[in-house]
Amino acid sequence: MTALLATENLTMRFGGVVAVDGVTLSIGERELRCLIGPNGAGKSTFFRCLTGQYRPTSGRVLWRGRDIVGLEPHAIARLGIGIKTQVPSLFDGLTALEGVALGVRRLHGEREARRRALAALDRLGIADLAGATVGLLAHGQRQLVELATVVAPEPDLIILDEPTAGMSAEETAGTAALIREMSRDHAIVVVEHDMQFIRAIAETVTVLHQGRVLVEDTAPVVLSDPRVHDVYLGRPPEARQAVPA
Amino acid sequence: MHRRTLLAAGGLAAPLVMQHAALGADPIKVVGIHDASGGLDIYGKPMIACLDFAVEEINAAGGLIGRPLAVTNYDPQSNIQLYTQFATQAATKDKAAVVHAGITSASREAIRPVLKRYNTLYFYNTQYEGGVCDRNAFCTGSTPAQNVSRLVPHVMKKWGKKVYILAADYNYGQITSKWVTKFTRENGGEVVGLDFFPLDVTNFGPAIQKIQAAKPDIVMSVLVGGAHISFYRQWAAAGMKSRIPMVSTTLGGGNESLVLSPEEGDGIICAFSYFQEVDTPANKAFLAKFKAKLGASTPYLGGELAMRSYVGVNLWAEGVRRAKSIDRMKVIEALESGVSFAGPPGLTTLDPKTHHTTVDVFIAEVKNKGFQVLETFPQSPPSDTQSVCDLQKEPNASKQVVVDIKT
Amino acid sequence: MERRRAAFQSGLAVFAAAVAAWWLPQVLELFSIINATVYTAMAVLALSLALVWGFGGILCFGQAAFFGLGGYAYAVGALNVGDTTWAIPIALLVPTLAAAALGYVMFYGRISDVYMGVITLTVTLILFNFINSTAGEEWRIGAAPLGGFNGIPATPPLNVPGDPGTPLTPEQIFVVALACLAGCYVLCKLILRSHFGRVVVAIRENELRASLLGYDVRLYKLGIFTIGGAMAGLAGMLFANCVFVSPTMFSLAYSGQIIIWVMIGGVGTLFGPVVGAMLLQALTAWAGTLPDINPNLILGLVLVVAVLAIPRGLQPTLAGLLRRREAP
Amino acid sequence: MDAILATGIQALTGIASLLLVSLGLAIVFGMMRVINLAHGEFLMLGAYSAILAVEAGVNLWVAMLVVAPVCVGLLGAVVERLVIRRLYGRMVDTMLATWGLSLALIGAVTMAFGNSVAGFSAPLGSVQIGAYSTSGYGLFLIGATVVLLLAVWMVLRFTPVGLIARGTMQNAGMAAALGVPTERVYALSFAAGAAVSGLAGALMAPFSGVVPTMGTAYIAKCFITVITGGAAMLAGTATAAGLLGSVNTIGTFAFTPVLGEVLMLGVAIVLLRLLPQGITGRFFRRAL
Repeated sequence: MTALLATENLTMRFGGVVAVDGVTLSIGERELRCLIGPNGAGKSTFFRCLTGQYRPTSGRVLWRGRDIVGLEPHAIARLGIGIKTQVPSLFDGLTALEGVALGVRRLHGEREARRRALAALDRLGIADLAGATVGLLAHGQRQLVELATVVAPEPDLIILDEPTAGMSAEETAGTAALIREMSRDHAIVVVEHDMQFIRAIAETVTVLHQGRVLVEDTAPVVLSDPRVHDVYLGRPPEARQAVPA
Repeated sequence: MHRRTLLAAGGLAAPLVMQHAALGADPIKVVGIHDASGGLDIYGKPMIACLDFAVEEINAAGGLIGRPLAVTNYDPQSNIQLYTQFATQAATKDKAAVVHAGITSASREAIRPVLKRYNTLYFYNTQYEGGVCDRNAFCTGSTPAQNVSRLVPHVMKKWGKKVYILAADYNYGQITSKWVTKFTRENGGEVVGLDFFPLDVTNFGPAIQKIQAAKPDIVMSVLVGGAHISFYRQWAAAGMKSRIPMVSTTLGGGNESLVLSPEEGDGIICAFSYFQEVDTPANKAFLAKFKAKLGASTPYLGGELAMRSYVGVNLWAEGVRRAKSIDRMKVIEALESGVSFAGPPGLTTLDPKTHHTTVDVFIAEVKNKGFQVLETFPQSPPSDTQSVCDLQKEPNASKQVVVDIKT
Repeated sequence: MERRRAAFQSGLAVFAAAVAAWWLPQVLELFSIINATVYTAMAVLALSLALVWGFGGILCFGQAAFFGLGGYAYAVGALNVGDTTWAIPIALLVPTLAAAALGYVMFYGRISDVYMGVITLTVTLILFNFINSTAGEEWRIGAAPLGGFNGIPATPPLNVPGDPGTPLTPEQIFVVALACLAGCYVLCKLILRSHFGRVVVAIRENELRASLLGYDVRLYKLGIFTIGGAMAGLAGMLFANCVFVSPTMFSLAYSGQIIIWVMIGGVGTLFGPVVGAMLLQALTAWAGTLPDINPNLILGLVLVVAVLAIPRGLQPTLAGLLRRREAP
Repeated sequence: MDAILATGIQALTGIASLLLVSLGLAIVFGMMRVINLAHGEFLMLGAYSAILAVEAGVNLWVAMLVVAPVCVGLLGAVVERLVIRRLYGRMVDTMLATWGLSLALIGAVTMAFGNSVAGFSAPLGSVQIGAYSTSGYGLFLIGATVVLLLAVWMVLRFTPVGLIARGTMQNAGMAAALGVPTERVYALSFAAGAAVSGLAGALMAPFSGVVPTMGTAYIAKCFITVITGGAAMLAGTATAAGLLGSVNTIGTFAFTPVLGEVLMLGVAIVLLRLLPQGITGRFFRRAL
């Protein structure tokens, strides 16, 4: 069964610095994958290689077996990938409903797009913000509107870059529940470094360290792996042996 | 140049000067359109002064057919598009009996069709490249057959056979350089270089370089406007003044001889149908009265541009007196019956067939900020236009015939 | 609610144009009619920038390039084709293709905004310098001499379609100009309510988010830029019928002027720039009549004060006031 | 041989004048990122202040090298205080405010001095190069430009004032945190840029006719030069002026002055298309 999305030793070099060093992973249909690692582990660079914002130095990115390296971001999005960037990226001058409907409008008529947009806002519990101008909303609300914008067109895969950044503990928990519920009908890749959030989602986790995959296993295993703790605390992981599961 | 066009989009600069004579009857409307600002103000200001002076003289002598003249001057600020708007205003709003307008040939060609469409009599009072054949228009300035035809042999006799031409890049410069080429060849000379410059060019370094490479005997300048004055300045600064002599069909038309220092200007030879230094009693008397009236602000009447405006108004006045009316067609027919005016530049006679003038032509040399007349050619006819235009045979002609020579 | 408000505004615009077209020719004499036609043509040009800059987010310093191309294409077409009605499509086609070509080079060349301003400025300057140097005999297209600095004064005006013999009178040309202005206004309203228009506005709001939703940002920018170019060409054609085409149409002054009008009229609106265009042209004309005050001084000071006082322009500030009163 | 030498000098003069007029903008736009559309009028005012000084009896060289930069520098400081200071960071508003300022300055000068072409003839007579004679002033202009470029470079590179100015422009917040009076630094930098423009205007006066609208001929060329130059303001502007200046001169010699201009602008567009960040976006990245 070909993976929905797979990378084959994906590498990204900026001058001398190797941000992503030969990462190979694959994500199935409707799989929920977390990608974690300390700051500077290459998570965001990897994310931008997937979305086409960066063109990788070498390696391949396969979407259902087809290599999509070099495609423009909008072409990659049209394949059915919803993308939420690290810095909230919204249409501040439009209302929430208009912004969300815009994504859907590419695939459906005017009326259908509005209906689906309202449904998406409702599912995220922010239907009341439909008429509000996005630019005036609070940070947490903006994150939810962006999630709605990404989900509304019902993409096959959703990639989220630090969705809980700047959220309160209670909002983070809420978002985790939402993502678990969304993963029923979308594949999701979440790039995060917030441990509580990962524990709440409890699916497969890939740990990146200095641009390479350090560990890839279920959440409980990864979270108890001392090398992961070392990496987060800044000690070199090689010092220890891999602790058997 | 560019910034002045800011007004073009709606520029409606009102008349600068509104003059009424004391006489009872309602005044005859005379409209003048000349650039009083921008790069062409060096020609416009003296022309406006002479036009007003002529009107005052006529009013002082009782006006025309018992009615005073009221002159309105518009300033198109060296912007061609304002010319058409003011010509339309003169014709449709002011209902002018006559319009004296235009300095560059570009402005003339812009308003000639407009004034014809609105049946308003048009006088173009300055030297130009010749060939205009239009029943509604009277061109009182000299044409190449009168000035260039005498200027080229004169300087070639003095300085040599090889001529390098620098010309302003619009219809006047293009066509006049053709005439210079024609007369140079006819006198056994050769044109060794020909460069055109847009009106706002001020850096002539490379051009001076090219001229030196071509090693001509004579440099002919057909440059126009304020910006081009820097050519004469850079030519002198490059020390070329003493090495290659210069002749010009346009220098002196404005106040160039005043603005340039003697080192930059002296020795340049020009030909016009009038110089302030022409010593005839009529000219002396005119200058005295002119200075008496304007005092300190009397402009220097270099070449013929300003004087032709004075003569143009008087020729038109003669037409009105003879026609005893200001109706356009009557005045045209009166003017076509052979009108002449003995003025400061000598006798000016209107040629019925081409609406051009037979005039005395003078060749003069710039001498410390003034001119010294060298040669005089009395009563030279506008033979170039006569050869291509006969308004008696084709009365509703309205075109400009360009001399064609194989360059 | 949105659809009703837009329909009302369009209806109002068409009604206003109809009244002006019927009433003004009877009241004003010929000279003012021609000036009013110039004002209207320049308003269409301002509208084209309002669309491209206000809604497309593309600050283009070169609308004058398409304005000039439209004028010259009309003049050359009219002189070569007997019936000037066929010169109209030519006058629209040339600037549209030029805008598409320039747009392609800029948007697909990843040029940043500041440089886009400079490139559009440079292209306009190139066209000005080039056209200014075509005075020679050899510069002619068919029967139409380009005329360089002289421009093409003998451009035949629009004639009654199908009947080359009878040119339109200045009053009729004024009505045509008003119809074009109203038509362009309604067209802009329709575009902005269409899906295409919404995406263009979304791109102005956030280019990255729009591309991550699958929209090819370059294509939409190219689209709105080309429509703006065509509209500027139309303004050029109207201008050729009330003044005449000359290199000054490509001058910096025109590009700069309309930016001032859209800025003072209100970036991000359509009605503001049109009103701004009319008001400021009247102000420039009035300033020209003052005996010893140079109009540039007044216009310059007005602009400096406006920028300092009204950051987002006249109309939104007024609209803002209105909305504040309406709000509960 | 001397033809080539003379043409070379002509090219150098062309490059020097382009660099001279763009230098002030390199400081104001290159370093401060302030889009000053009144830059052309600062040049014009430099020329006028020199002429007025000469007419008032001041020695020509003092007028050009001292009076002009001081006057325009002061004007720059006033303009910065009244207008520019409120608009830092707002690019479009700065553009429009300085455009308005440019119109106002042209209007004011036209009212004060009228439209006729003032100016004085170039000093230093002519110089003989083989069969060619060219104006000595052209050579002086080349020398003056090189000296001015070095002076600005040294001030920015080696003096504490220069360091503070560059630091403030790159990160005003941090500079303020370090106790730098950023308001005053901005004012001084803008005034310095204006002074350099004034000096350039005065030096160019003998070459080109001095009219109120002379600035419009330079404004586009200066912006294109500074932008084509790219990030490193002095090295970038210098290389761009060298490239564009020579293209213009070659074009003028090979064809006509107009085509020389069109060629230069065309090369600038191609450059911007290939190097969106300007020449120094790719080469000489470290240079100032």
